[in-house]
Amino acid sequence: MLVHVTDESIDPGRLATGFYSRHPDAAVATFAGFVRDFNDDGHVDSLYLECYVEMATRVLNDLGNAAQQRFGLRAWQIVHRYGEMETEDPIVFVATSADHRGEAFAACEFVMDTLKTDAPFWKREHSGDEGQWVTVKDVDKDRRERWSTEGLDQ
Amino acid sequence: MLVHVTDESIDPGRLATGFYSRHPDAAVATFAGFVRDFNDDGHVDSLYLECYVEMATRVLNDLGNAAQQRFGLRAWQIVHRYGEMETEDPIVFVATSADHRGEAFAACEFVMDTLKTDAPFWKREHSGDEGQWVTVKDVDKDRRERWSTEGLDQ
Amino acid sequence: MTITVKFFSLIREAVETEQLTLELNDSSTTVEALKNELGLRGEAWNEALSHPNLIQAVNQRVVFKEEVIKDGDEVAFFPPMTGG
Amino acid sequence: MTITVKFFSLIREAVETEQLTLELNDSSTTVEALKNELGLRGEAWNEALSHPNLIQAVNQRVVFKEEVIKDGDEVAFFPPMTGG
Repeated sequence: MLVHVTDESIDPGRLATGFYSRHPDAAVATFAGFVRDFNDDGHVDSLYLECYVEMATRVLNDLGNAAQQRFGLRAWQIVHRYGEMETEDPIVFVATSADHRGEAFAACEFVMDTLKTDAPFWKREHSGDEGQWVTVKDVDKDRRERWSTEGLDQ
Repeated sequence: MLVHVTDESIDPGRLATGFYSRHPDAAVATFAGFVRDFNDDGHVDSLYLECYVEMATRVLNDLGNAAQQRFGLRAWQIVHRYGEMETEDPIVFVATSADHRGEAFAACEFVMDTLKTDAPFWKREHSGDEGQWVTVKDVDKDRRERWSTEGLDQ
Repeated sequence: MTITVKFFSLIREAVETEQLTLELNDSSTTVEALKNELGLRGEAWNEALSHPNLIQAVNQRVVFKEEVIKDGDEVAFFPPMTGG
Repeated sequence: MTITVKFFSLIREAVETEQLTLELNDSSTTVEALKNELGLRGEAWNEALSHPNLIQAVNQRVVFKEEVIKDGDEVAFFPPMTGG
């Protein structure tokens, strides 16, 4: 299962273990994201991550295939949680494998930077009785933009 | 155990699982390297990785601390195997965690690029009856050099 | 023609609707025309759908507002994504 | 003074030695002087220790050949590293 979008809890350790055993390639990079307990305004208790599931699955599949082509990956996997989550719950897991570490790292970072702005998920952070939709950060737009610029050179 | 240099087999899946459970931080990057079954000259059957153990432990500790300082890591771990290995055996595992993914990715790549040229390990590849010490690749020197250059700007 | 329209996040909250099934007399329309028509449902609709950062998708692909909508299509409106 | 000298990889193979314990009359020396002295052990030693890419460490830190060696130090000679 290359892409899995689910409202059940995900287990990055189990996912990494499975990926390593299926793909013991020369270079394997992974990224795991967990719900943070803080934002720019203070403490965060919990997170609601809304998802357009059918579109997310399609976008993440396209993204993995684009990464595979662009960086010559041997294998990749993208798993994304949605729904209600507590702090320290895993949200996302990405794994990429290649013959050389430069490609594995770049592909993993490309997938994360791109899914942040292109996959249909929306975060709402809760602190006490207050809830607030997260707005797009400039740093995320900039990180996404890097890959477009670099793409022109290739 | 932040640094572990060992001639026993290592288990990246178990290491990742442990790291995630101790450090469920917003952004966790990992790298795992496995013995490749090919080199520029053809097929490789097995690998002997010689190690100056006391120095390797010291260099990897210094490297992890440097990465922590430079990228503001919350946590890190470096595990490196040495001795006789078969193809697809895990050689190295690095994990880095931070508040933001840019720092986690950069630190993980910095550690890998630097340990390649600075930690006292030497690879000897075997194919049939032939054995040959691996020489330093220009790409590895270049990747190491990036971090020195970037360092001047910071 | 019959189309499905979905709303997410802030937009869903503003129009208090997750999903609509619309029967339209035309055999095709555009995303822009659909937005204008939905905007007639009230000020909340008009405001939400005229937000400059609004993103629209047809059949799960992000499109420009000139995109043509045909029978059976799934259209969605939402704010910029914030996943990962 | 007494020092330990270690050899790794290609250098270890060339001098057919993993480790030496040396008793020296001087109370200190330099890496360069030690290399010259070890080079007297034969052509294999001389050649291995004069290789332009040779790396030397004192007490597990890479040093220049001008580094001073003192009693109890651990010196090592090896080619460029290829781990990871």
